[in-house]
Amino acid sequence: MNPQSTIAVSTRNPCRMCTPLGAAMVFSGIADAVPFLHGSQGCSTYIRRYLIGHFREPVDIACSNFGESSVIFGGWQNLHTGIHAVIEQYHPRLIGIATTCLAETIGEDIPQMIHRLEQELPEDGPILVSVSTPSYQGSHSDGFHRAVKAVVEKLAQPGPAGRHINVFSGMICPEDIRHLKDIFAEFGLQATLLPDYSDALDSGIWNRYEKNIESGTPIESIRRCGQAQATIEFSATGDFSTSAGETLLRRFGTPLYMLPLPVGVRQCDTFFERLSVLSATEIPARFTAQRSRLIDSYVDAHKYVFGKKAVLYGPADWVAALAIFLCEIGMVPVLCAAGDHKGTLQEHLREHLPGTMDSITVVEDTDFASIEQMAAGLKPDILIGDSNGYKMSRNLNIPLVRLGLPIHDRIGASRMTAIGYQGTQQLFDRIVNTILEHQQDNCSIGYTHL
Amino acid sequence: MNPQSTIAVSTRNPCRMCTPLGAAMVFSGIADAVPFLHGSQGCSTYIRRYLIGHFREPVDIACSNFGESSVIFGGWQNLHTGIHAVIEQYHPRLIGIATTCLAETIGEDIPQMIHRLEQELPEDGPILVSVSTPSYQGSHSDGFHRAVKAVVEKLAQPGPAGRHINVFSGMICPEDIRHLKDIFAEFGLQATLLPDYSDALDSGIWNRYEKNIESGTPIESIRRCGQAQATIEFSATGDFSTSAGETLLRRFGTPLYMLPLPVGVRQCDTFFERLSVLSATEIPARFTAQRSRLIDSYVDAHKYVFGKKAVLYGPADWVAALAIFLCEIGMVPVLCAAGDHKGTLQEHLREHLPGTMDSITVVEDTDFASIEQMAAGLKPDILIGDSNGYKMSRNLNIPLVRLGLPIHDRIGASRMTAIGYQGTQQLFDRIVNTILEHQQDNCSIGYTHL
Amino acid sequence: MVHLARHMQEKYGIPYIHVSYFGIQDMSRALYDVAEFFADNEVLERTQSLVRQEIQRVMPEINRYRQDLQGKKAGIYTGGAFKAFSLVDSLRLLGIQTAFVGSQTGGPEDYQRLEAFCDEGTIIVDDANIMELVRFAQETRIDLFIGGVKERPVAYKLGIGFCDHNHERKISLAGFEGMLNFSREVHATIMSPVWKLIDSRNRQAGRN
Amino acid sequence: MVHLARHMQEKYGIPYIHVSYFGIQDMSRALYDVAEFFADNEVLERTQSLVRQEIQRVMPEINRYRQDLQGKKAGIYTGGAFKAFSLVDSLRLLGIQTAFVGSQTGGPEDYQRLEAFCDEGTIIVDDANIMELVRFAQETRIDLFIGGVKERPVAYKLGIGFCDHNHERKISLAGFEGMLNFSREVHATIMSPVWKLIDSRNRQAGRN
Repeated sequence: MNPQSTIAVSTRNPCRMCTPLGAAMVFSGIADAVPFLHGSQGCSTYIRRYLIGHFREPVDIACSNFGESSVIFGGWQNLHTGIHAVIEQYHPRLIGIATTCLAETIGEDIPQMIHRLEQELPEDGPILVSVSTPSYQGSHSDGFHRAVKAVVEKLAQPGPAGRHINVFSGMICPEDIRHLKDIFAEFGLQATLLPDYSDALDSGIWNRYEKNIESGTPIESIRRCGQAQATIEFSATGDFSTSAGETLLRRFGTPLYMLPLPVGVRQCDTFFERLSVLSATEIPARFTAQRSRLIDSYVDAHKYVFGKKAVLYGPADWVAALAIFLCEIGMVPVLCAAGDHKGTLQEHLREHLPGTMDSITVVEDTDFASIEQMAAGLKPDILIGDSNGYKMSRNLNIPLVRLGLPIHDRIGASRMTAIGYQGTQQLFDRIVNTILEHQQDNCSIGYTHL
Repeated sequence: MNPQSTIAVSTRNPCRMCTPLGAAMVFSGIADAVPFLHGSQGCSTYIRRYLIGHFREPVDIACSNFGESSVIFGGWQNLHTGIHAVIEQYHPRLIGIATTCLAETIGEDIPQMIHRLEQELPEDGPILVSVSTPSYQGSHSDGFHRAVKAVVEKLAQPGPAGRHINVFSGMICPEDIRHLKDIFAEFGLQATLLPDYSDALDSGIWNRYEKNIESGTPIESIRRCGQAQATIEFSATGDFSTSAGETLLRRFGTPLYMLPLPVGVRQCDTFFERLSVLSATEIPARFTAQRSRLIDSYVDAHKYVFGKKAVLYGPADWVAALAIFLCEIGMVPVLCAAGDHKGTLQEHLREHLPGTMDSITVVEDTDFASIEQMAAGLKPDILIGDSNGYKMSRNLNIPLVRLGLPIHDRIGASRMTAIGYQGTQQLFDRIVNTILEHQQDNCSIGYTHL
Repeated sequence: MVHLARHMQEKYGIPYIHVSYFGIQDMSRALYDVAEFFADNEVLERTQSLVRQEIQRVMPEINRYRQDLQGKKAGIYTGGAFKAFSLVDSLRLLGIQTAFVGSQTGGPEDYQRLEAFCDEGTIIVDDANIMELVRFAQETRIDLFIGGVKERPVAYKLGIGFCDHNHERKISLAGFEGMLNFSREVHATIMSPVWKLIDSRNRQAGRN
Repeated sequence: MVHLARHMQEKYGIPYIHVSYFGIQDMSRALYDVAEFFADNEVLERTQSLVRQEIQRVMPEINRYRQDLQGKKAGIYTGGAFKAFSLVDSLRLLGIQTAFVGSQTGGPEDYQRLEAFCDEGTIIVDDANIMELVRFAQETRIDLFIGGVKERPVAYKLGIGFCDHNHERKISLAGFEGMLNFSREVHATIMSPVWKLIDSRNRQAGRN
């Protein structure tokens, strides 16, 4: 018995962001909605600061600004005042209330408070949606999924069946959202993407100061989620507890397709073939051409990546999708490190990567101190994950391909795509060229032709 | 008087490729056409090898395979045999014959040989187009433009005026060609892009072995160039001697718009506004949104690039367009080095960059030995050009953003875009992130947030 | 910090003086104050010599920037009011006029002092929200906004240069070298040509 | 090269021997030939010891690759015929069968020797053009093509692994270390999973 195994080790440099951050992203991506944190002002400042650093866009997050007395007497008064202030300032149609550690720890009864608020608000007042997101329970990715589920639970209505498709993409970058919308349009499918922060968190230059809450998924579309032809939800880990698609399946019988994130040829094929079935049309030529060129580029570069070892870190859904993509191109994801905890990552990879699991270490609920320690022993050729891995990259002299959130030491986080054949192409090129650059720059003779 | 100024200095590491290479690219981008070099086999091997290294695609270039006797008695017999072999093997509709140094030096009378060949070929035999491309006269870029002009001179026919637009883009990457086609389609404009090697030099995986000559600009479309509404030709240096648009203007009165390469907001604006006028429609929302987000990203990154010094090298047209783009974002193109010789680069930049020429050195017809020597003194922050600058980049420890041809030490040369708001966005991100990466990696404390 | 110093004085008798290290004026004053505290001629002389050297070192570059920046306008919004004085002063050295200045936590006394310290016409702002700041910024047509990191994207969206002053900065603003850093950054953000691209099509008012 | 050596022998009486450094067999043979030339027992012993050490060093890794590669098929097309022998031999060491082999400049004698050297059923190709090579490659369903850099993209387009042998290589193929390099590269290109993506939709014949 290892005596150390019973000692609780504190988290050192967590490989995840706070849970309400994900919820705030979701509420930012709903039209006429305002994200609202129930807790102290530091939490909203921290989250705004990270979202601003990543997206480089104005981000508005309201807060109930807990003080000492709120902690003692409860936050009802602050919530009440805050909600009314938000209504006065923004005239929103929805307020998305995410709780913080503090609010959850003192045991705030949010459903009851929402009920009280709803009773006093006028008929045409904003919809109030709440989601429980203490950071000691889950990651920013969990907060994201839970917020989508909370919105759908509150809003989705029964009604006559339509042809539209619900798309719960999980946390992807704005350019990937735009690409998804293009894909559905090209298939002739009407899609409700929830959330859609492709404008709110990646807008162009403004003509005048805006409150920046108009863009995003329309509330009417969310109401009609229960009448959709089907739901597509990107999730590799099959976590029903945070699945909005599960809510719709259970309540309205809406068929649910839980697909892996469409990264890499095979995972994209699964997605595109599903769209082909749902739309009863062939896959449009534009995408088959992208697919063919993507495979052509795989072939062109296959010797540069074969057997190359990668360390992946981030949310489990992303780590799973990336690991399967890397194996498809001949790389070995020697360490698959999820910052969140699903408990299913190992099993999912074993199922999709039979026979290669011997060379793959899977960990969940880990931190950067552990990842770096393991990575040092595994001697990988590349790291793939968010900017928080830069310190490790520098310590180990292993190049880092930035993907995920936060990315605060490069520009264009909103455009670091991975979704679809097109996004995969960009990611693939970045991975291969990062490997080539490192080899070339560290080669004593300096290759000029490769 | 500097006595050295009278001493002829030999070229050391030329900053250009051979002239017929450009011509071969043009003929590769015409449907059912085969490029044919009149000269010795080494020339076609060299050019194939460079094009293969850059595009990572099969490249077929026929050759008249000069031997010792051809040099003494002339290459007629070889040309004759070669052309007939090409006809038998490929059944082409056009053969594009580019001369080499050797053929030109021994004074081959190509027009007369073409005439003889045409007389003996059957009615439905291939069209023969020839272009004079000795490498002691011009660069690959000149060879490219001259071949376009030669094709247009041979094929364009008078006829009833149409609404279509001729587009002579010069040497741009396949993805940029596809983007140009998308742009014209979105404006509802029918365009003849000459050449169009977006498939021939960037195809997907094949189902079966192909001769790979079917794709490209249709010969019928080239015939109708003289009946177009207008010609758009990308050229910053206004060189009429290699302008196919000039041929059409002179012969058929086709209005000619010689525009800079659409790189950067302003040069793109000029292009998009022209298309708006030609199509009598508003600029589509997709592009105004791209423009707005591009400017937004300029703003987000403006402090990272302000005053940063760049050394640019490559063909004059590209150097000109890039210099103007860099000034637009606040960088200083301290050295603008053209490998070819137009004689107009300095003047063009002076006209477009008034007041900043004091800090810009302009050279034409230069080589890498000279560029490196100058660059060492100028202490730039970044180099922009093809892979042949890697040695300089390594020697001077200045990062290189790869653009142009050849790019043989990275994958995806076909996708390194620069054209339109979309291509500019990709180029801009690459430039900024290369600067940030170099700063971060060379910073003793290692920035994590920027 | 002042609280801590006062406490140490009361409890242990350690004297303190109140200085600002931001801006050439304040930095020089701070050095002299320290030197004067010790009332030692040699220290004073060495301090004078140091200040002279440093000013000679940094002023040529600062003067070059001033040529570009003369007549530009700025808005300042800080956490505490104390920093605002140094910023107004440093901008003045660069030829930049402060169009409005305010803080989140300043008291009436601070604002009176600020009003006296600033040029005539400078608007003094007390605890404004972002929409009010935007209104001031647009009405006064400033070229530069100095605020916290979270105001940055709003300034950028509106086509206004920006410099942050808060604790997350990587490049120091303190001391003579800090003044150079500040000048470079202010110069870069105001003189960047990217704003022209916004003016040309998007900006409403006739600002150029 | 042989021309030069012969000339030097004729003119200066410098003897020469003809060796290949490519492949374990040839490399060992070359070392022994040199040792035997000097007819010195000590040299011979040291050579034997070196060859034994080197083979012990490289074979475990090569054996690992052979486990994956056993039964795969290759096509070879070289400039001169000489190199072809070494390649057939090296592939054999990796368990790979040569389905066809040819060269641009080989003579009748070379081809006779090649035929004898290769396994039964190996097609001997004389000066083929690319279309003929493609036909052979598809008919014999090879997993690997060994040719010059310019054949690479054609092999790739058809979904066939590739290894080049010409002068532009950056990674050496000569000697024992070169055999390791060769084995790694052949293993990488044949075992890469990317080919499966071509099979699944695009490849006509039932090759898997």
